[in-house]
Amino acid sequence: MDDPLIVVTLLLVAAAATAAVAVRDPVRQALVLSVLGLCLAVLFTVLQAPDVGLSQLAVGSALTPLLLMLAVRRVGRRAKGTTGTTGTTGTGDGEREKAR
Amino acid sequence: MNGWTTTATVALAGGLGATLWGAATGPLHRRAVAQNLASAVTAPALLLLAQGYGRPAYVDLALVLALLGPVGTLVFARLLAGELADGGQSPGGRGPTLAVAAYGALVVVVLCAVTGPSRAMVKLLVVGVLLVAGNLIASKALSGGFGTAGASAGKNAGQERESNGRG
Amino acid sequence: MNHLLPLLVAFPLLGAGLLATAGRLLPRIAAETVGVVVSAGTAALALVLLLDSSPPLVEWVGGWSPKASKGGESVGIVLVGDGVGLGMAALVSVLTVAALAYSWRYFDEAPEGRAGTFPALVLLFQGGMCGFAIAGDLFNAFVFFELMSVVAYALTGHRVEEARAVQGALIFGVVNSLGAYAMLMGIGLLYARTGELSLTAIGRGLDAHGGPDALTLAAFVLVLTGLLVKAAAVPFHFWLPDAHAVAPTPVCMLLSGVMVELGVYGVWRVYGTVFSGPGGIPTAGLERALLVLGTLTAAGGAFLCWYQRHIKRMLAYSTVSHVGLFLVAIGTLTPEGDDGAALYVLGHAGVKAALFAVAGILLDRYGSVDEKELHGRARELRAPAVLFAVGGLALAGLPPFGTALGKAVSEEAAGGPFTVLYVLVSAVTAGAVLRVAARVFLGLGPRPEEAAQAETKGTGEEPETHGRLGRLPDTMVVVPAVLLAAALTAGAVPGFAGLVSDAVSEAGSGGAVVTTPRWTAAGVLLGLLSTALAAGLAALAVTRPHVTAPHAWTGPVRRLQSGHVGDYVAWLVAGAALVGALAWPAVLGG
Amino acid sequence: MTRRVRLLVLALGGAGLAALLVAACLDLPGFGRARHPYGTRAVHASLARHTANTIAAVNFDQRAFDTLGEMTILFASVLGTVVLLRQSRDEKRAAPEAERVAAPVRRYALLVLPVAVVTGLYIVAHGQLSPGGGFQGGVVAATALHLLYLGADYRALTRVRPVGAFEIGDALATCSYLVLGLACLLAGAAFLANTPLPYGTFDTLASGGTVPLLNAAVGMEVACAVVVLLAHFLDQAVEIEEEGSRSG
Amino acid sequence: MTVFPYLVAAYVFLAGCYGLATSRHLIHAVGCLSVCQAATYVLLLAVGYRDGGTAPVFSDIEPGSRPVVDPVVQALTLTDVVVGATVTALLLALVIQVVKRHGTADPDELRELRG
Repeated sequence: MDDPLIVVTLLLVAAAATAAVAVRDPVRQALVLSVLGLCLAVLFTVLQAPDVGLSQLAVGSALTPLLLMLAVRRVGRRAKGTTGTTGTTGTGDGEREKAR
Repeated sequence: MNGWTTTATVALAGGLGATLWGAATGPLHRRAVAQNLASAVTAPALLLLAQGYGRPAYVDLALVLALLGPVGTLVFARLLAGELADGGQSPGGRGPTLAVAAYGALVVVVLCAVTGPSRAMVKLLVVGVLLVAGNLIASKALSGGFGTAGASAGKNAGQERESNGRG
Repeated sequence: MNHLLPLLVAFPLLGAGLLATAGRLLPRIAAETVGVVVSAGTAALALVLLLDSSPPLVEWVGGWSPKASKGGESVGIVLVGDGVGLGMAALVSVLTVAALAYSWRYFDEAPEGRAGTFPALVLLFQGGMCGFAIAGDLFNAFVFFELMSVVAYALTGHRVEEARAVQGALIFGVVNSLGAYAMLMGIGLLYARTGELSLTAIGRGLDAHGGPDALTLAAFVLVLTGLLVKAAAVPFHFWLPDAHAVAPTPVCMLLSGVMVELGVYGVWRVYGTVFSGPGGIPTAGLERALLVLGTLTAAGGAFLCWYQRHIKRMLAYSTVSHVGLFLVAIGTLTPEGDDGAALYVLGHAGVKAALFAVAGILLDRYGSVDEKELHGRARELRAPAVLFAVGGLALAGLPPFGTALGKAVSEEAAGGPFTVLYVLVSAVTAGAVLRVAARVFLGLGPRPEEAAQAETKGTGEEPETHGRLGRLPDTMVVVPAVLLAAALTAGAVPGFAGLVSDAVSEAGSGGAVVTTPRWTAAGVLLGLLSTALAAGLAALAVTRPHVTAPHAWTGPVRRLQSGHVGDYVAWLVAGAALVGALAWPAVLGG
Repeated sequence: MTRRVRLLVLALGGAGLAALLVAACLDLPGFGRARHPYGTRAVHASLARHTANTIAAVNFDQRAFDTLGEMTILFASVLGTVVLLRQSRDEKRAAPEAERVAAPVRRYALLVLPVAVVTGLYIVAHGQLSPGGGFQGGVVAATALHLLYLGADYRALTRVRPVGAFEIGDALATCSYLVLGLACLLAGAAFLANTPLPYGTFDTLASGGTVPLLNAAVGMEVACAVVVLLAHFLDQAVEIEEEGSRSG
Repeated sequence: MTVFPYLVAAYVFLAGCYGLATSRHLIHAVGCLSVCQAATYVLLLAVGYRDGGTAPVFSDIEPGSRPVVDPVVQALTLTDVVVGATVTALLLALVIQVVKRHGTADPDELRELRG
């Protein structure tokens, strides 16, 4: 009876998942993932699973983005990090110094 | 389907679809604004769904979203303060934000009218206040930089690291 | 008695919780004592339950036993304590005790106020593995599967200052999590078909639905993918060398000795209870999938094992190739094959854990596990030298070690060309071990030259102890010696094989088929043959290094192991498709 | 492996797996029309024990052993994160500078903080009645605490958040779940059996036997665990620095 | 319509795998892993849905008055969400350490373990 609603939310989830994969920059991906979390929460509500929707909201809209953003802040957004070295050795710290 | 769920469907298809598009494309500032709008659009839709399904218990979802949605946006505003300020203040976010806030307020008022005075109505009002206030604050934090004019944000260590990497 | 089954999980978890609570107050020695006592207590419980496991213990957690008035179905979680499950739990617990005893006063000073953390994590690992071993419910198995995975990632990356350790742990984490999610998709499909979660109920549900179809096949493939990732079968194996080579030595003992084997056990258990009925996957499908993957795994693992200079990585590849042999043994789908695999897993656990323990001694004494760099440097270590060489011989299948008995029984069950595979694989992997023993401990042969190809070296490793060890702690030598002695006992004590076989047949066929594995003349001769081959290969490698050095044509194969997460994920997806393709014809025919 | 080869392997495997999954989906019972024997039994069992929220009954009563595993996973990952993100020898701590936060944001954060904590507790307490439970409420309460970082200051947060105490709370909550299970065993029932306590009146806070107790243990565990997790990530992002990285 | 939700789940899983295999940043890879996991939620809940059903939470409806959906899959999904969040946290901690030790978050440049 709720077919259109379910179809709409499923399409939103699929689109958000595609976007989350296609957006390569971790910060932007974190933004999309938080919207994906919202879409999932709505889908769960529509599928009559409010408990799961609630935990998805708690995790998806605040906790995971916060963890991701803190990790990005520590790591740096560009894949090469802050050093620009090729990173083939394990002595990252020394090389960081040299790169400066 | 009843009127409530139909309205929710339309709001979700239009609002969440548009904000998803906004969050997945374009400059960073617009993405952050879209993310904020996404939670502002979803919370009233959850209220509508609770009414449509005849399940007052589902209001808890909207309550949690109204609480945590702005918190999530503040996370981005805080940790991206420098970059958001770099992008300049885009005036585009204001209109949609106000529109969405008005839509949220309208939904809450209508639902309150339907519910009538009771504990459920108090809960609805709490959700409404949190929703509107949270999203306005969050959008302010996004557009105005996090601190006062974003000046302090440039001082933190993470920002220095970023700018070093660029140089 | 069956009420005590959940305690196999609850005890170690409670111990871990207490250690985490009081860990910052306790001195280190107390924390480690608590760890050993709790794990030993669990081991004792597992052994007691094991002695009482015929007929199998069945426990519905929370007292939700099925009532006849409600159609004989339950809403609870069932734990199954049959000989095999409890045997695995006992093996896990005994090996945990060994690993904790080995790491006694071993690690670097724990971070301040966190003396309890490492033993707590090991206890959690033990609890997760025991829970998986006795799970009779598919989702419950998934939960404990995830528990042991999560703890294993953290333990692998425990030495955060080591660049390779954290990278290996991350690869381990990503690949295994993806495998677990695939398994969960499979559980979802099975639930959609049957609406049940306990293994036997799912099996009944599939049978009630009729013959196998694409849904059954997909569920089978997805569940098997998760388990085979854990078991490190080719092409799901790439994470294993990267993780095992870098994990702390006591953790390696557990990872290689028993966690990987739990994946094989999971395949056996899930196929036997869920997919073996008329509504499941026909035997030909599983047989083809396991024999093909097992052969690839055994051969590929042995090939790469031979070319390693990083000793722990070499041992990790040896684990991969032995997993291939286990898969072939259970892939025969005969009671004899199951017996052989069980005996082989038992013997292998002792031997491989002992070999890792000795490699750990090298690491802590010399700050290196590189075969070429250590050439001749470990002459002073007499006892470890003997242990390493004996371990190599046991790995080759020298009677009367448990490995040899397991190998002989498996060979007989698999028969034909697989006999050649068994002999060659055990000879090559053991040959690599003996080669290392000859070069590192005896200093035989010319100093090896640097290879031209890119390869993982074992140099420049941080010792896991506080500075390099001057004098070896007794525990570090006694533990591998005891483990090897246990592996010897498993093969040499006459009645033991019969007990294992009875347990396997009771768990597998309900005791309908009774087999008696015993030493045969052919088995002993083949064991001696592979031992001789291993010794010959090692002698050849030591005296004529250029003959056995890596040739240029080995490059592409070795480069597949690229250390790149994306590659491994691509292989995982391809591997799942391969399992599907292998099992598909049988489903069509059935 | 080059990027091209990797994509080729992935495309081949992905095509095979996709075909298999699509074929499987076509064999699945139609959406919304599956039979759920287990689900139906679970609803009956839940009502028989006076638990209004069937999901809570499944989680904390019928399949409480799964929840034990789940919370142990959380516990293990907290222990693991604490170990992995410990301050290593080549790192030092630098107290972050105070940051000024716009006044409206600060006011909002300070006003919402108590509301969020109360909401979290409400969701935990009503776990066996309405949607929600220990996990959801715990996350809400723990995340709310970090409004202090967002709205006020990192130093304000560190003052009200003794990480060590939360770590002990996490471990104690895990232990208490186990001890509850063992107590059932000592009382002569099975491990984690929901039999020692009366089931109470349907749809009241004290209904459901041991369900509210286990629910509370999980709530405490999750709240502590999330606080500890976020604390260590914040530590990494804000406080711990590699030697010399501040010179630039 | 009768199989559309399942197809979405399968699509999301494969999309996550694609992102994981082609990722150029380790944090992005962890994000893709959580996309893969979202597929399991969708599949499980779609399996448990029942036409016209409502949540089996009887705080505001009378037991037996309306058909209800399957509570078991919801409990499973709840467990799964928790597991997902914790695995994400642990993997992010590992990513932080990898980048500290290797100075790069690009998997293409992390080629130390090979052969």
